[in-house]
Amino acid sequence: MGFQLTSKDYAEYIRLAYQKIHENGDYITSLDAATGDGDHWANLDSGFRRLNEMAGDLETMSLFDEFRQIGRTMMSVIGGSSGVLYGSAYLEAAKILEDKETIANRELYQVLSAMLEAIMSRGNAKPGCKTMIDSLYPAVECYKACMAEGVSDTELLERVKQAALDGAENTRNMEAIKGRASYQREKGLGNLDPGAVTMSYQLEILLNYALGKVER
Amino acid sequence: MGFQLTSKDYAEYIRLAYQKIHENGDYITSLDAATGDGDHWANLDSGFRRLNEMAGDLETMSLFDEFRQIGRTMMSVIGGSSGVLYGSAYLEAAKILEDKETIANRELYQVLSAMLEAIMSRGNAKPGCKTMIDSLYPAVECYKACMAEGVSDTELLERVKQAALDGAENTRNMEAIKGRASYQREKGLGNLDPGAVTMSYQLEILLNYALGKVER
Amino acid sequence: MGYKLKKIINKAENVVEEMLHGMALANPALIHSEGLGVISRKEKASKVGVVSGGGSGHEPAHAGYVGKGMLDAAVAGNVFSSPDPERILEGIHQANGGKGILLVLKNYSGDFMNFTMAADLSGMDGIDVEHVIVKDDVAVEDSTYSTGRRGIAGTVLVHKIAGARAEEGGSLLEVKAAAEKAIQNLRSMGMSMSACTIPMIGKPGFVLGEDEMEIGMGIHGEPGINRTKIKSAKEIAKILLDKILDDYEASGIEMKNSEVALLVNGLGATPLMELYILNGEVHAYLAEKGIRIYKSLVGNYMTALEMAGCSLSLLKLDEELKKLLDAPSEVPGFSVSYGAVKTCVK
Amino acid sequence: MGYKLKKIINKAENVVEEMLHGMALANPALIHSEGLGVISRKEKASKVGVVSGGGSGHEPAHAGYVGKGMLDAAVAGNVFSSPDPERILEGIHQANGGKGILLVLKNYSGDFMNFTMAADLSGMDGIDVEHVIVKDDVAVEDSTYSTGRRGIAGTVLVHKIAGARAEEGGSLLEVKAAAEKAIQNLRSMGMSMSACTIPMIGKPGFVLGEDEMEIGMGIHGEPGINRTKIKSAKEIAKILLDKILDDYEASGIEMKNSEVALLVNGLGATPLMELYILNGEVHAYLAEKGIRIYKSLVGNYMTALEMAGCSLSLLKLDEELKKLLDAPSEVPGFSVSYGAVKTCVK
Ligand SMILES: Nc1ncnc2c1ncn2[C@@H]1O[C@H](COP(=O)(O)OP(=O)(O)O)[C@@H](O)[C@H]1O
Ligand SMILES: Nc1ncnc2c1ncn2[C@@H]1O[C@H](COP(=O)(O)OP(=O)(O)O)[C@@H](O)[C@H]1O
Ligand SMILES: [Mg+2]
Ligand SMILES: [Mg+2]
Ligand SMILES: [Mg+2]
Ligand SMILES: [Mg+2]
Repeated sequence: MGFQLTSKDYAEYIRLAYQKIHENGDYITSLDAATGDGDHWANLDSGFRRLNEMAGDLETMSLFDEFRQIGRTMMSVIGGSSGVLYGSAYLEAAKILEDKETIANRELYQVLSAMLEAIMSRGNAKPGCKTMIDSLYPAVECYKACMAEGVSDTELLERVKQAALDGAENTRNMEAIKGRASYQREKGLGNLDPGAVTMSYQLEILLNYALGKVER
Repeated sequence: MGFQLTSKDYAEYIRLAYQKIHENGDYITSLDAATGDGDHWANLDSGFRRLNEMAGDLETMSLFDEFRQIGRTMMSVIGGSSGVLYGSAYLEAAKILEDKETIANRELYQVLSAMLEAIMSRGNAKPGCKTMIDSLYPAVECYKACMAEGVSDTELLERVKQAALDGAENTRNMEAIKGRASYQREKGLGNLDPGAVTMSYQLEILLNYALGKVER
Repeated sequence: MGYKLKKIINKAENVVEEMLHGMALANPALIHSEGLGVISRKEKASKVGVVSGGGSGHEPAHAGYVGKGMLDAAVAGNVFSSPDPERILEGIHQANGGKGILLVLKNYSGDFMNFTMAADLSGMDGIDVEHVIVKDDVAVEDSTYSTGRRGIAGTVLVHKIAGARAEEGGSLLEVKAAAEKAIQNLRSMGMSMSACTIPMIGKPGFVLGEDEMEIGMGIHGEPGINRTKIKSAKEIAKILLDKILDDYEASGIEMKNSEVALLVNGLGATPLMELYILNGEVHAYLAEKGIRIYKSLVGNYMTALEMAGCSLSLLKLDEELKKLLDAPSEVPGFSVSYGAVKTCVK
Repeated sequence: MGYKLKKIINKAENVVEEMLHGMALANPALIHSEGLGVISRKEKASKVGVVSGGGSGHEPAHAGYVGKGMLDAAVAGNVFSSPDPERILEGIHQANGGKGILLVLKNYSGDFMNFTMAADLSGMDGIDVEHVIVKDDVAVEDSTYSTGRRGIAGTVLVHKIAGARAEEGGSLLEVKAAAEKAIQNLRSMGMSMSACTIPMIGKPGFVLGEDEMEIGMGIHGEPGINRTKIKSAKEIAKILLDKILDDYEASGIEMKNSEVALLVNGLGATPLMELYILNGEVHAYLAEKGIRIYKSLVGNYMTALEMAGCSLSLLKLDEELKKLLDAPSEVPGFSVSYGAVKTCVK
């Protein structure tokens, strides 16, 4: 009972996340075209493409180095707002993983919390501003609750995944506040936030991957 | 028998010429639009409008001063190519009229010859290049011939006027050479040259005016 | 797509790097950090380094202001998109003379996040980094890419002030204070008459009617205050200046009898002829208001690709700002009607 | 009509005077002879006066080149139309330092007639006037407004050379000889991607298809050599340079291993970004041909209102021309990537 993700597992996750993101190009682009400047998928996809190419190297690194490398790469290849936000997230999360060989239940929580904190402090946004935070924040909150309740790893991972997906879905009725004009706030109404959706993709793939690793 | 044009007569001629030019705006503009840049009438009309305003002053001057004034005004108000050509013409013709009180038969010939010469030397064009010269040159040639034949002033003035008008008409079948691109030379074919037409207007009005002054 | 766009380019994805390459070739005093979007001074100085940057498409901003007396490095992102922290770190590195670095940002969220991230990272390397944020555009309170006011052409004057203060040996905090003073006294506003096309996107970002202009539009085509029929130069001067002057008043800055630097900025496709006509109207209107123009700069200082339109910026001057504005500078972009006539006169 | 045009103007008939007025306001070293279309240096010098001019709409040409080390006066006609002799006389008068006047003309029949008429008239006033005619455009042999080749952006380099020679005290014939040498060694060619609108006319002078460019078009929209689909920066550089280099060869001027000044000129609406990309391609292509670029100038030097497009000019240099090119100058328009970086460095 429990899961242990190595740096090799994380590299594998990156490959799977790239596939998922890459397959949803038109959809994500249309979301950003509706509420932003339309480049979110192109940005993210090029970042993950690069990571996918590097995956062979990544799996040979320590988790600490791997996360730092992912962070630097996302920062510079994704670019724009989401690049620096993901970059900050990974560089912050790396600190948790110094000297760690694997990511188990507890570390995964710390990693996701650290990412959330980094994103919130870098971008100065809160839950409810219709951003990627609106997928990650409920996931982290759910994680915390599950740990307090002491549910099984499998149930925890399933519930956290669902929270991330629901969180993205809930951006539909939010007004955009960050990175958008006030007069355009209503513009987002009825549309999902692209950054929240791609965040939920990554969490979905990661949590599914962890689910596959849970020893029963 | 004979005519004598004073500076007052010449000012009166200017008024009449302005009327004639002013009335033919659309026609002349369409000619220049077909073969040039479309501004010939606007240029010439503004020059003559100014002269028309100045006519009261002009009629008080000596012929010499009057021609110099007309030349300077045409030069600066008409502008473009035709302004400087008419300016040169009048400044050159003024020299003939130094110390003259009137323009009679002989002086009129000298004035027109001087104008022709000035225009040809300033613009470096010859008869047959589809320019204003093609109205003035045949008029001057005809004048010379009439003087050699010794015809009456009335007949002379009538024949010179006709030569000017025919000359303008003959530009229809000429290729434009001056002030136009070689590849545009044929462009003029079938069209009258606007500068030749407005030159013929001026000569027509001037010679008609002189005809009215012939003492029988 | 590619070069079927009506632009003199090769591949749309390479425009920024190729531009910076061509720029360094034209300016032997500058170097281009290949692949990293950075233009910096070849001759390094032991002084505070002033670094600016942002999305490309605003040329001559920002690289055109690199040189003696202004910026030490400029960092270029893709067209209308913030440079990433890696590039900004390269800019900081190139500008580092051991006395600290001032980052001059325009207030766009992407720029803010990327520049402050780079500042955090270089803090770890032991480099002192401070930043100032220019928010000179009085048109709108929040915008497509900004929380709070946008930074636009007036930023160039901040480059000049900060660069001059650094050149004369000011400490990091002194340079920052000079920049802050300029920012406090700076107001701008623009208008646009046509759209522009980001090479990678290949079609215009918006459409304006044949006889329309948009007041207050941003330098990325972000919406402004309102669209109106095209107006005369005189009316345009009045609309933009009234809003700017009201804003000074709202901030409690008295403008009557003051002296200002004026920047009449073209957005790219507007001929100098029109900018000079506008300059004449601005002079007349400010004279009416009792405001003296100490210096006017007229030209393309911060563009939006091939957008037609303009912006006006005023910088209220005191003796210190005047002196810094007048200090010599040697940069490619800061010159039309100014560098040459005034700054270069020794 | 009037200002319903999409231009920042007041009345179309006043654009030239209002522009010159606004320009003099921005440049305290210049004065504007009101109503006469002339911009001249405030500080008069006892030296040969260099005067240029022509139709307006080519800003910063010609008034932007008035100042120490270049022109003493520039005479502006209406948009795309020669100034009249009265105005040119005013220019000659303003530039007259008692040592004679050199008129630098571009080869258009209107300019030729008006400038030579003015020269004749001022000859009567006892002023020595010489003229040179720039015909740098290798595109076409005759054109809408010229018998023989047109004069285009390379003219700016002639201003620089003649101005520098006059500034260093050359006699009228020496200044003329320097200008002639520059003209002999100068070749240019351009291309256009969009039309422009003369304010008084109010509609574009021609139409180019959505994906078309015209090679060899003149700076008044005069037809060039051919229309083609839009090409890459690399191809454009090659097309223009090949024709220029062929022309040098046809005149028996050996270019291999020579040094040149390069002018990458924008026609008005083409962003600096594109000009720099083109500059990179020109450098690469000339390097292939064994031609060394001594100096490159990139920017809007001689425009055609808001036309999109560019021209390239090469000036083959010898030691004298290099020295004159490098001589200091203080003018509003001759600076982007040059005046500032090179000329102003003392
Ligand atoms: N300040 C912020 N905090 C958190 N997330 C943000 C912030 N600003 C933008 N985002 C997220 O980034 C997404 C857009 O990313 P992207 O399109 O790649 O960058 P850009 O906005 O620079 O074009 C948004 O959908 C939103 O989820
Ligand atoms: N070199 C020349 N010699 C004589 N007449 C000329 C010459 N060039 C042009 N013209 C005349 O000028 C007329 C055009 O005048 P206008 O339209 O006013 O000037 P521009 O050609 O400068 O626009 C032509 O129709 C022609 O008759
Ligand atoms: Mg986006
Ligand atoms: Mg973006
Ligand atoms: Mg005409
Ligand atoms: Mg004309």
